[in-house]
Formats: sequence, structure tokens, C-alpha cells
Amino acid sequence: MSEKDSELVTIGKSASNGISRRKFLQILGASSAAGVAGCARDQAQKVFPFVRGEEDQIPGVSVWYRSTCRECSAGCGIQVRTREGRAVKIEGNPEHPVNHGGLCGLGQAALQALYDPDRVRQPLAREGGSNLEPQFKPISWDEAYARVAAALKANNKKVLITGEETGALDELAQSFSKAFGAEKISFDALQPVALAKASEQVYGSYGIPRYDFEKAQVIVNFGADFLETFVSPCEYARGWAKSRKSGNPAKFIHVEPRLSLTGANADLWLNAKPGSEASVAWALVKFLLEAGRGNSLRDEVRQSLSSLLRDVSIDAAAEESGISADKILRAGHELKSADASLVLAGGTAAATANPMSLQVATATLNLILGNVGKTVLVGSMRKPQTSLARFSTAIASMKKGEVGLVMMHGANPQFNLPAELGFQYALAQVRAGDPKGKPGLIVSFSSSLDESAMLADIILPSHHSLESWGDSRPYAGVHGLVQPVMTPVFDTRAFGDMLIKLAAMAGQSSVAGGAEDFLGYLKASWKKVHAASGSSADFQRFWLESVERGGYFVAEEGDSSKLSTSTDAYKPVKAMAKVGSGFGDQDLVLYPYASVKTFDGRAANRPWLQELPDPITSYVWDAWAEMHPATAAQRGIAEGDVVQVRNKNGELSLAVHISDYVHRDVVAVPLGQGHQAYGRFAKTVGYGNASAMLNLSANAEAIAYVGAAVDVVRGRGRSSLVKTQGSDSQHGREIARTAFVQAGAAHGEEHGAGHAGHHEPKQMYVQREHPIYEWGLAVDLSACTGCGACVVACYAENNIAVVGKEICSQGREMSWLRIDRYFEGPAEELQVSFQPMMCQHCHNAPCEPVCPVFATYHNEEGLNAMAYNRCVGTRYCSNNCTYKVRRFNFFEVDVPEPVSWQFNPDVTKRSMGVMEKCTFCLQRINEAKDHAKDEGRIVRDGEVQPACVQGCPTQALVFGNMKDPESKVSRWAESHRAYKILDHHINTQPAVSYLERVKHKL
Amino acid sequence: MRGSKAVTGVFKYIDDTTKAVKRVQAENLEYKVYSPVPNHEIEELTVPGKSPVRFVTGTGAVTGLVFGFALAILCSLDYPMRVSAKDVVSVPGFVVIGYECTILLGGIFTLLGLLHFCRIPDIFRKPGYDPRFSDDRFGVVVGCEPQQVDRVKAALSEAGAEEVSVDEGL
Amino acid sequence: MRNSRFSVLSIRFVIVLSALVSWMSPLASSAQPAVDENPLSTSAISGPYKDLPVNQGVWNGGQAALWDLNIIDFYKYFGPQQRARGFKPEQPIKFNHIIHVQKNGMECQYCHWSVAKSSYAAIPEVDACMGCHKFVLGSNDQYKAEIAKIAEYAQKGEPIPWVKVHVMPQHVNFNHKRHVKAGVGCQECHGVVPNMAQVERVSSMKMGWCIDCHRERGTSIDCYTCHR
Amino acid sequence: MNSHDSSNEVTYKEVNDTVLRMLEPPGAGWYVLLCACLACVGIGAASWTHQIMNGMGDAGKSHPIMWGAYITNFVFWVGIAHSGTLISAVLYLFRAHFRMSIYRLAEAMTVFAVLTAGLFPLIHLGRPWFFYWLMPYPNQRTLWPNFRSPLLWDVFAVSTYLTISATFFIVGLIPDIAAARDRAKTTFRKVLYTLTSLGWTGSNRNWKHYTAAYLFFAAFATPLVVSVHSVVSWDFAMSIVPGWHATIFPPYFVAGAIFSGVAMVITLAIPLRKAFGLERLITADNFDAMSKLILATSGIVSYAYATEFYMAWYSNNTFERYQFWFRPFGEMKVAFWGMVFCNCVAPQILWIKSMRTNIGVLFVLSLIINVGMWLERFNIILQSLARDYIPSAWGAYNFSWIDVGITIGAFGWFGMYMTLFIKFFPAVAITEIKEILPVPARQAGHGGH
Repeated sequence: MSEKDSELVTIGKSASNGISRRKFLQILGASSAAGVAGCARDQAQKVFPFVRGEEDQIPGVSVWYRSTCRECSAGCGIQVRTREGRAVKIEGNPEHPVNHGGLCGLGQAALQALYDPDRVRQPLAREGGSNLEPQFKPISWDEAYARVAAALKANNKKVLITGEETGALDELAQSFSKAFGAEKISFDALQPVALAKASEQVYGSYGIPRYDFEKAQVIVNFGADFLETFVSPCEYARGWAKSRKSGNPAKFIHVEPRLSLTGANADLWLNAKPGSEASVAWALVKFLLEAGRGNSLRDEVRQSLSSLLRDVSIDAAAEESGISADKILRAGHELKSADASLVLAGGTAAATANPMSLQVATATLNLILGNVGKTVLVGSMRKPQTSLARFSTAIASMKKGEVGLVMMHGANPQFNLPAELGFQYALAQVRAGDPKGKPGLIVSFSSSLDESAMLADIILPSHHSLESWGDSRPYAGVHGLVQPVMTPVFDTRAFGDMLIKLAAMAGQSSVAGGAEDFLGYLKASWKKVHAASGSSADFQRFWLESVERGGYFVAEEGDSSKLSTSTDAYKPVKAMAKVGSGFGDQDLVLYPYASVKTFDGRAANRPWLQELPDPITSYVWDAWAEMHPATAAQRGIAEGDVVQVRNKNGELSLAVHISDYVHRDVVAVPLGQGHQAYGRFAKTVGYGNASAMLNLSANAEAIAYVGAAVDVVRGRGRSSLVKTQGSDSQHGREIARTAFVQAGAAHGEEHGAGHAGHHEPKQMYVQREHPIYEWGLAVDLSACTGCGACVVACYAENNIAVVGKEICSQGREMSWLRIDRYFEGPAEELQVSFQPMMCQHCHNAPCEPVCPVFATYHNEEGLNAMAYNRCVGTRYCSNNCTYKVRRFNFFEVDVPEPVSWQFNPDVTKRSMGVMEKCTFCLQRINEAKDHAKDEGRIVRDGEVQPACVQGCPTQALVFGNMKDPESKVSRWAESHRAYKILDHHINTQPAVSYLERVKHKL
Repeated sequence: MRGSKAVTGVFKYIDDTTKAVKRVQAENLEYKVYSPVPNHEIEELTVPGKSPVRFVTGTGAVTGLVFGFALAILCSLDYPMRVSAKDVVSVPGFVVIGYECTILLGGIFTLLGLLHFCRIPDIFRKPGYDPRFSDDRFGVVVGCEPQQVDRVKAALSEAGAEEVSVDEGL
Repeated sequence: MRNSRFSVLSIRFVIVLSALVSWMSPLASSAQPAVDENPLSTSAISGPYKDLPVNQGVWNGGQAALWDLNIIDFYKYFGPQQRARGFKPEQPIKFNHIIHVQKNGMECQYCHWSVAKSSYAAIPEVDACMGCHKFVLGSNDQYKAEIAKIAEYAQKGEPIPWVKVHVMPQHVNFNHKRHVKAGVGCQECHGVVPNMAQVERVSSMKMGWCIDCHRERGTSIDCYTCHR
Repeated sequence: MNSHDSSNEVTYKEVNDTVLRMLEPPGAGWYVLLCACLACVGIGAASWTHQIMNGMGDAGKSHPIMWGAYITNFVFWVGIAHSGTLISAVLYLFRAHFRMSIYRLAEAMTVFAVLTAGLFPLIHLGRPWFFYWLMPYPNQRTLWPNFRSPLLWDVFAVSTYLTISATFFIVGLIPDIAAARDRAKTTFRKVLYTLTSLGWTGSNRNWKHYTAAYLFFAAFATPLVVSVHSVVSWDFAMSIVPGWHATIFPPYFVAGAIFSGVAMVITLAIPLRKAFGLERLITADNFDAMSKLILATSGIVSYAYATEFYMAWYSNNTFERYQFWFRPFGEMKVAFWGMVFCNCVAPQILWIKSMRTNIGVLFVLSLIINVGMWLERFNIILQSLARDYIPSAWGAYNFSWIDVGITIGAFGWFGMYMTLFIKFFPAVAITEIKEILPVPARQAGHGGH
């Protein structure tokens, strides 16, 4: 352990070596390879040994480091696989209490931010160029520090803008701000601040409660995309999926103006007019109060509520929202009769100009239903610091020229703030200087050249979170550690180190409390954690154990104890219950939505996420405007037409996607596309930034995503949106199956052995014997949300080429694993099925016998093997593949440095003209077998997890040995819900079993 | 063809030609008949029986059949690979290989047999050959010793030769 | 009709057959035993390594015969030298295995320590070299000069740019650990390195060569064993 | 040529005169034709080079439709090849006299069409430089091809077909080249024909073995006609793609091949007859016979189309049914209806006798049938792949200029061989025509055959 520590410290300290150190690393197979079949173009290859040996660095053996994901503020634990000193794969940390091993696509794609070819590679200073198109020139670190330190010493207002930080870095930033009299502003566009404030009003403490989706029997959700971007999607998805996997899943009703991934997973999806959710929620409050729930409330609360809600009725809510009264009543009845339920609101749909009404209503519902302490845990809340009100004030003072120094890190306000707020103008004013004419300084600590960094005078590039130390404390009891997993790719510095250094140079060395660098500061901060933990071990030991585990996690504390104080605080007032959409009679409202692909725009520079098909529309590499057929028809707009969506604040030029699953009154656009900076990948996608067009509401705590009125005008031409999905309908082929829970009958046991649901067809040939292993996979469709994390994991693990929009448009995307999405039924009774589709490793594989050169064949372990270097490219196998999961390398794809550093050295990079497909992560199977062989045993169940299985936030997939009847996969495959796709038609005998999705018919 | 002289008779009609052939046969001389098209009468008169090419063809076909099956089976066994659930030696599939090889080797052997029995390629000029023989004339070329030339010439003329000429034989 | 009785056919058959035979015979040259031209070598040394066999493999020692249409296999004639048996590049430092292994009795795994731990057989770190060569400075000027080079690399903190002798195509995944643990001696593939003053590729390391040994020993010849 | 009308009888001499006149030095028209063909070959070669350098993505393949224009062309050209063998071998065995005047042309067409078809499996390979991995030859990798793969059957079938049809073709040519040799005027031609005729003299012994061997060739080629296109059809029928997996495919493909091949013979024979004044050799009777063959095979093909639909309906198989709904009503319905018009409707005009001998009508019709048969393969290959089992993976083909360029190149390649052939070797069989003429005899009763 002590060696490990010293090793880690070395890595942390060696930051100053910068890029040169990587050259010492051995160049192994993948990085030195010339291409598959070794065309005669390789020159003499060099082999570079390490200069210094490190105990745990064995060439060819991967080293795992645990850390915490900093891509959003959820704080999921991660473990990073490194090979020869390079990070090659990020996975969820199975021991972490937030995500338990799963990780969303964004978190996995953090590698592509680390290896972004357009990252800032050294300190830059603005020199010439226009305000909009500045020119930067490299400067030395010393010069950069000196200039910023000088500005820090000046006696004027300063502003420090950071992302949503928790833990030591936040403490340091606070202390830094205090020392220099700077205003510290946290900004994260997606933080549900209104939710936190509503909690304060209703439950008595500010913060986002934790939701226990597993315990809820009924979930009523107003727009919160908790399976995608809402607060902590991995955590929520896991809880939700646990309930889904059980025999009796929660009844899930989702209300929103446009079908989201979360909505697609609902049992009942209700399409509401944007902004009208509050009236539905208050109508439910009234209904439940009248139905006799809410007896636990104090009498005065009940009385004031009923007087406030005198005018509210379900019919009125139905009229306003456009949802039929039956459906609202249905929701009411379900809530009424459930022991434990959960009501929540969030996402961009809930971010109206007056978001509090809806949030208070949902909090009230939870209170009435007695959910607080059961499914709504208020004892350990996340406390977002983001405050748009404070930011607005700061901007106002910047505009006045009072601010002399603006520092930005971890946020991109220029992209995420409404243009009306005038952030760009404010920065221009800062640069123009104070009334005396002394110019101010704008400093960005961004590691990528995003829109905000482009406005800076000096850019001091910070490390990516995979290169730096840090911690994350999302909520009480979770102390996640961030540790560097590799030496920095470029000449960058850790943000914490920079703050400490700058403070020292500006004469405030006490900022860090005596710590020389951020690691020291972090350790000092963790000494407090150590002290609070009551651990008997000394700090060093505690620290090392925490580093190894990825943090320090306290068992979850009971929440009910804190409930008593909360209801006292609740004083319903008229303002809270203000209902109505507030949009008046506007014709069309812009509805930007965050998705797993882009979040608020931070993911736009990750090719994996750009190429990940949107879970609902299945478009790649694009932004689009979704419109209801009626709305479009009114304007003479057809699918694929280019339209201008505009208002006084901006304009989007997008292709139209006509969808039944969007409200008539909105034009829905994905948030986060349309970057003008932020790297080559981000810049290629979308035309116009939807965030800029949003309304500014006075003194709002958060951005109002819904409510901006827009005109939609047909533009010139048509655009080709690229869709990876062929047909949206299953055509009744029972490929992705859904079973409905019978009313009153609990639906059997979970994955139990039992009913012989499927009959074995007679085989013409003697089936192959598999002596030791027969690998198999099972997918529980109930738990699959369609989020695409597995797809990203697969791209990352298997060096799958990202091909870009044009090649995708020719149907040549390379994903080995895709999510098939089928819509069935009309919008009112919509059923959406998501189905991960990978090579089924059929025992009677149709692809195998047709290959003339045995490039694909069946091996002893039941794998449908594919030897790339034997493939001549007849493509017959793909034609004959029933599941169409084989991918052909139509072109050689160039991968720019350093994106190519991410390549998994254990997986062959395929060259042009070769077929490829899912291998069940053969390299992982081989690694596990290798370990097992060393220990003289066979591979244990669960020891091999292909990337998709490992990365799934909901653990919807299991992998293992079908020969072992006790293995998890065998038990799943024996389930009465299990079936194999098309097997009864064509007898392919797949090794992949699917478990029917179980839903309620509401 | 033995004989130092080659006497050539050019005939216009088939019945004259056959008459000449019969005469020459009666003289027990070596001869060759040239014709622009194959002719049964001449063939039966001169080379009775069946052409031995058929044995070569048969040998080729059988060899091909054995070769085809042997190739497919032995190759499959040499590096056994399971594809789908099919057996390593899947005879139904190999029938195609055996069948095609039968025809391939049968055809190639027939060609070799043809070349052998026709004694071609042999591009040297044949004594007594006349270009008209590929056009519309029949020819009977008789090999004989100088002392026999006159007799042969007379015989050919009598049979109806349009033209009789003498060339160096051998 | 001079030759009408004489069938030219038989001559034709002989010509065609002999052409076929000569074309198909594995003409690819066989590697000459390594001639020691290195001035650093101490040629008179003989050790226990001398009689160890060097696996010749199948099909002309695992090399492609001329009739193998695989153009890439014709490295000897057209292709990259480093895929050839007999590839013997000049190294940045004239490291001599004879001195280290035979004279000083060092085991292979002393320097190439990762062979039994990893799929990859590491070249020793520069620091590892310096572990001894801090003290061992060389007995003559030539040796001293070479050792000084190591010291220079170590001082600069730069790796030594060794030229890779056993270049494998990227689609081959050879696992040293499994082979070493299965008792395959280093010499069986790498030849008698202890006798080499300058390391040379003695095996073709082509697929047929690998397969031959796998068949002989009854180990898996599944494609996925080596390709993935 | 089976009329024995003595007054207007074609004589041996006239045959030689007429046919060998074709070999006289070519005029400008021939050079223009040759250059046009070479230009097309150039386009094809440039396209292929581009594709090899850049990747298979240059062609229009997409994810579900991994076979496209190239395999369509392959099947088309193999099909064209078939009628050549049919006319030369099968009709030889059946002693059909109308074959004689056109069989050489048909056979040349066979060989050149197979040469063209043989290119496509190479062109469509993702890594064409490894094509030889499909050959069972001992190699250092100790790997063999998969004899269970229909593609390997294809390799054997097509290479056997090429060998046998080329042998048959060349053997048939030998006596005629000898005739050309005997009349050759220039040294070049003398040497060329002397070498290529292998010293053929037409002696009694030569003819004896020749006729025997020729019969065997015909006997071998006849099953090839059936087997090769059956094997090609198995590329499809052996798979499980809805629309491919059908037992009707082998006879259906063979009939289609004969259909398209006869049409191609007509396409080639009509201009040739006109250009070289072969009216007395290739007579209206010949065209009448070929028209009847077209009518018959069109009927078979139409029946096969109908059967496919019937089977899809009768099987009650969701996937098959959808596929056969998609063909006439889906995205690519134009190709389907075009095929129906060209292959089923248009040939019906041949029920009228006057149309069967109307050269102009026949020429246009033969072109229509060629287009129709190309579309048939297009439908089978692309439409089936576009809609198979998993709806989410359905997709479309992206026709590209490289596809078009290589298709043009194929026609140029075929045309180039044809053009060269008609000027250098007798494109109408001299011996065979003579064989069906009465043998010159003083007395009647000497039948020629």
C-alpha cells in the first residue's frame, strides 16, 4: 500500500514534467501498429523501455485507479483503467454508494475530454483579433501567473465563477475569494435550484432531497428526466430499475411536453402543455386532500391549503394542460391508494419563469402522501450553490465597469446563459476597464477552448479531473476522492494548485492554510473527515484506504428522524399556489431539453456522444426542431425542412423532425448543440444556441428554459437528419416484447427458475458441446432505460471507429452495440421499447457457414468468433446476419492524436475492408481466464463483465457461463420472462437471452 | 506415314473421295484424308471403331470426383473449424465441390486427350496438304515410294481427282 | 510427318511438371547460422545453451514458400526486413547477451522480469541497467564507450530507442506469461540468445510456425487464442 | 440453314468467303467501337482504383445492404454467359440446327461474359488483395477455405465454368482458324493463325478424335449450364434472408440466365449480321427460333415471380410476406415494376409471328430484356437486404458514381473482347455451318451429317 501511495504522489507531483514524460512509456501494440493485415508499410519499429521502474506498472498489465466523476455534480465513483500510463477506460466504481458501478455515457466519455485534440495545451494570452474571433498566443506559465497575480493585487471588485463544486476545491475557492474580496459564483445550468428552494419552504431545509425510487409504488413525475440528466441519473436509474426488475414494478406516470427518454420508460406518458404542470400538481393536491390523505399535516396547513385551492379543479387542470381529466384522476387514484409513492418535478420542463409553484406543489404532494422519509430523503440533501440571481447581480456590476478581474473555471456561462443577460457585453466592459480607464482582466482556467474561454484575456489551462487531485461531497456521508490517473497530457496545471500559487504570488499565502499545493490542502481537509469518521486508524492509513476505495463512505443515515422539524416550516402562501402557464396566448414556445447526448452542451465535444443516436429520435451528430404534425402542417412545414426558429434574442437554423410525441404548442430542440467554439467536434453540429434565446425572468434563481416565444419560419432547403434507426415500428414481429402486469396479480418472482416458457426446437445437427465455458448474456428489458451508456462503453472498450455524420448517413456507423427503439400505439397509449442489440453469438449462427475463409466461426466457448485479419470482406456474413449486428469497415478512419491514446491496446484496431462485431469483450474473457489459470481454477461467475454489462447504470445486463447452472446469467435465461429474438422463427440459438419488459397498463 | 513421296489428290465430291480411299486401302498404302468438315463415311472407312479419347475423359472425370471430395474433406479435417452447427465434414456441401471438380478435370483431360490423339500442336507444314482442304475440297494424300508414284496417281485420277500432285514425303 | 509417331506430348508433360515442381518447391532461403561478426563478441565461449533446439516450424521453417501467393509473406524479397527470419538490426547500444548471460550467468528473467507476469516481455528499464552499470564500467574502451551511453540516457532521463527485433503484427496477441508458465523455454522461439552478440530473429514467427508448435503440444489452435 | 433448296443453296465456298471476309482489315467504325470500349474500361479501372485506395465505402453499400451493384452485375453477367453454353452445348446435343450460325457468337459471349462476371467477386471484396485466400492451396498459415460456404462453391463453379467454356470455345475455333490460316494474307495473321490453329489440318484422324472430344465437351458443358447458375443462386438461396431463402431459386435463375443470354445473343447478332452481311448465314429462321426460346423462358421467369409471391403468402411467414409487399410497393418499387414490364409484359409481343422475324423489334426487345434482367437481380439482392428481420436495421442503398463507373467498365470490358474477337477470329462457325450443308457429291444420298 505504501508503494502505491508513493506512486500516486509521484504522478501527482510529476505534473511539471508535462508532455515529455509520456514519451518514456513503452509503445506497445496498439499505438505502434500499422494496421490490421500488416500491409508492407511498417518501418523498423522502436521499443522504448521505461526509464524508471514502478512497482505496480507492469507493461502489458492494466492498472486501475479509483476516482470520482466530475462531469456533472452527481459525484459518481469511477475506476479508470490505465495501460502503460495512459487512461484507456472509465468504469463506475462498484463500491461507490451513488452509482454502484454503473456510469452514464457522459462520464465514460470523459476520456474524450481528456484526450480532446482541441484542448488548451499551454497558457494562452489574447493578442489581437476581434472580440468575437480573438487570437491567442502561447505564453509561459511564469508570465501568466505574474499577470493574474498583479490583477489580484489591484484593489477593485473581482469575480470568481466556478462550476458546481463540493469539497476541498470549493473550500479553497471560498477561502481564495474571501482573501481577495472576490465574489464567488457557482454556476451549473442544470441545477434544479427551484427544487432546492421548494424543499426549504416545504420541508424546512434547502437542498435537493435524495429520492428512493426503489421503494416507490407509484411515481408521478413532472418533467424530471431522472434517467438522463436530472441531478444524479445513475443513482436514480439504478433505484428505478430495481423496482422494475422486481415482479411488481412501480407504476410510473410521466407528464411533460415532449417525449423524453424518461417519459419513454413510463407506464403512462402524458403530454402536457408546457408550464401547465403546476395546475395538474395542485389539482392532485386538492384531490388527495379531499380523498382523505394528508392527515399527518398540521390542521392549519390543511386549512390554508384548501382555502388556497378553492378555485383549483381537475377539470380546469385538464383543460389547461390538455391532458384528459380521466388520466389526471387515474394518477390521483394511484397516488391515493399507494403506500409509498414519489412525486417529483424537474428538468427543463419544470424550469419555467415561475418554477416554484410546481416545485412546492410536488413537495406538498410528497408531504401529503407521507413520502418524506420513505422515498424522499431529506436527511442527506444535495445543496446546489448555483444562483442565477447572484450571477445577475455580478453581471450588472461588471457592466458598470466596477469589476477588475473575472476568473472562470468549470463553467461555460457564455454558452449556457440567455443572451439577454449580456454576459459577453459585461466581459467587454470589464476589459474596457473601470471609470478611470484601467483595463480589467478576464482569466479563464478552462481546459478547453469553449465560448467563455474565447472571451478571456488569459487562459491558464487546468488539468482535466482525471489528471488532478480533488474530492466530491455530493451529500452527507459520501466523500468521493478524485485522484490523477495519469500524467497530464498537455502542459496544464491543477486548478487548485493555480489558486494556491496565485494567492501566494499575490501575497495571500494563508489562503491554503499553509498547504504548499492542492494535494496538501486536500489532505488537510480530509483530516477533518478522518476526525469525523471516528476511525481508529491513523490518517495515513485512512487516506490510503480512501484513495484505494475511491473515497470514504458512511453508511446511509436514517432520514425519518429529521422529518419532524420539516413540516413546521411549511406555510402555504398564495404565491406558491399560483397556477397557470404564464405564457398567455403565445403561439409557439421554445422547449429546449437536455439529453444524455449533450446535457447542457458540455458533452458536445465528445465524438462518442455525438455519434450516440438520440434515444428518442435516433439522430446522430445533429440538432433538430421537433414539432407536432398539426403545428407543422399549419405552417406548411414537412419533415426534414430547414426552419428558422427565432426570437429577438437569437435564431436557430434547424431541420424539422415531425413527431407525435411533442406538444402542439412547443418547438422542442435539444439543448447544448450549436457551439461556436469548444473544439472541432462540437463546432460541426447544429446551427444556433438555444440557451441564448431564453427569456430572462427577473431575480430568477435559475434559467427559465421554458417560456421563450419563438417564430418558426420555413427556411431554404432541406437538411438530412441522419437517423440510425430503420423502422420505428416492430411490425408486430415481437422482437422487443412487453408484458403487462395483470391487475391484482403480483407478477411472480424475480428471475426465478421455473416455467418452461419456451420449447426447444428439434435440431437437424448435433449441437456443439462446450467443454468448460459457454458464454452467454442476458438482458432485462425491464431495467433497460435506453440511455446508451452501454453503447459508449462499447465504443471505449473496443476501439470502435467514430465515423461522423456523413458516413452515418450512408448507414455505416460502426457501433457493435446499438439500442433499438420501437414505438407502438398512438401517442395517448404510447409504448416505447428499448432493446440493446449486440452480436447474439448464435449457436446456429447464420453468418458462420457462409464465410468462404473461416474468418468467422464458432469456438469451443460458444463464441461466434471473428478473426479480423482473416477477413477478405465478402460481407456475406452481414447479409446473412439475422440481427444485423455486424459492421463493415467501409473506410479507414483517421483518429487524431491524442484521441488515439485512448485505444485499448488489447483490442485489434480494424482496418479498411474488414468485418467486425461484438466479441463479448473477448479481451476481458481472456484476461479473466488468464487470472483463473494462474490460480488453477475456472473463471468465477461475475468475474468477466463485458464493457456493456459493467457500464450499465441499471445493471440490465448480466454475462457469464451458461454451463454453470448457478450462474446469474443461467438463472436469468431460465426466467419465465426470458426469450430469444427470432429463435422460434429461424432457430439461430442465440447466446443472448432477453427478459420481457414488464409494464403496467395505465 | 511411310514413304518418301506424298501423292495428293484433290477431290470435289465426297463419293469420289471415298472411292479413292478404297483404292488406296486396297493397295495397302499409308494415306491421309483431309476434309473441310468431319465426315462419317470417311471416318468409318479410315478409322473404324470408337475414339480412345473417351477413356481419357473418363479417367479425368473420376480423378476429378475423387480429388474434389478428397480436397474438401481433407482440408476440412486438417484445421477443423465449426461453423454454425454444421459438421466439420458436411458431405452435402462437398457434393458441389466434387461435382465441379469432376467436370473441371474431365474437361481438362479431354482436352489433353484430344491434343494427344490429334498429335497437335504441330505447326509444321504437312506434306501434301493443300489450303483448299479447309475450304471446299477433299484431299487424299498417299505416302509411297518413288516407284509407286505413277500407280497411285493413276488410281487417284481414276477415282475422280480434279488434280493430282506429288510432294516430298516424310 | 517426321515425328508423327513420336508424341511430343510426353516432353510437354515433363516440361510442365518440372516447371510446377520447381515453382512450388519451398525455395525461400534458409537462414544461415548467425555468423558472429561483432567485435564485442568473445567467440570462444560455449555454454549449456549450445545444443538447445531452435524450432524450425512447418512449411520451410514457417516462412512462406514461393508458391504461397501471399505477397506480404515474401518479405525476404520485397517486404519489410523486420518480419524476416534473420532480421538483425544495429542497436543504439551494442548490448551483448553473451557477456551478460554466459559470462556473468544472469538469468533471462533477471532483466526481462515481466515475462512471467504479463503478456508483454519488457525491455529492462534504463534504471535497471544502471543498477549494475553504476559499478560495472567496462573492461575495455569499447565496453566503456557503450556503457557510457547507458549512463547518458539515464542521466537525461530518456529511454533507449531499441530497435524491435521481434515485430509482431498488431492483430497477434502473444502472451509471454502463458508460454513461460507452460514451460516453453525462451530459446524455443527466440533462439539461443545467450549465444548472440547481437540479437537476431531466428524464427519466422509466422502463423504456420506458431500453429505447428501448438499442434505438436496439443494446445488450442482456436483463432481467438491469438487473434482478437 | 436447314433448307435444302438447291437453287439458292449456300455452298462451302460461300461460307468460307462470307465468314472470312469479316476478318479483313477493319474500317474506322471498328476503331471507334474499340476506342469507346477501351474508354469504358478506363472509367471502370479508374473507379476501381479509387475504390481500392479509398475503401469499399466508395460503392453504395450500406449497413443492411452489403451487396449491391457489383453482385447484381456478377449475376447478370454469369446469366448472360449461360445462354452461350446452352446454345453451343445443349442444343448441340439436341442437334438443333438453328444453333449453328449463332453458336460461335454465343460461345464467345459466354467466355467474355464469364471473364467479366469473374471480375465482380474481386471488385466487391473488401480486401481484394487477399482474394487468393479463397483458393485451397497449401500455405504457411496452414489454413484452408471453408468448403461449406456457398461462396467457395461459387469459386469452384465459376472457375470451372470459365475453364470448360473457354476450352470448348477454343476447341471449336481450331478448324476455323485453320481455314483462316489457309487464306491469311498478311504475315501477322499467318503467324497468328498458324500458332493458334495448332497445326490443324482436318485430317481423317483429326476429325475422328475431334468429333468425339467435342461431344464430351458438350456433355460436360451441359450440366454446367444447370449447375453454375444453380450454384450462383445458392449464394442467395442458402442464406436466410427473406426473399433469398427459396427453393425455387436454382431453376428460376437458370431460366432467367437463358432468357437474358438469348436476348444478349440477339443484341449482338443483329448488328453483326448487318455490318458483315451475314443475312444468308444468320437467317430469319434463326431469329424466329431464338424468339420462341425467349418467349418460353419469359414464361418460366414470370411464373417464378408469381411463385415467389404465392410462397410468401402461403407460408404465412411475417418476414417473407413483408418482403414481398415491399418489392412492389416499397421505396424501390420502380425497379420491381420495371422488371415486370421488361421481363413479363414486353416479350409477349413475340406471340405474333411477324414480330419474331422483325429485326428492329427484336433488337429493341432484346435491350429491354437485358435491362429487365439486370433489374431482376437488383430486386432480388437489394430489396431483400433492405428489409429483413429486424426493423430497426432496415436501410437504403446509396447508389454512387463508383457503382456506375464499374458497371460501365464491365460493359466496356465485355465489348472490348467482343470487338477484338470479331476482327481476329471467325465469329461465325465455318465448319459447323458447312456440316449442316449437303456434302458435295456426284450422286444424291450422301448426307452431310
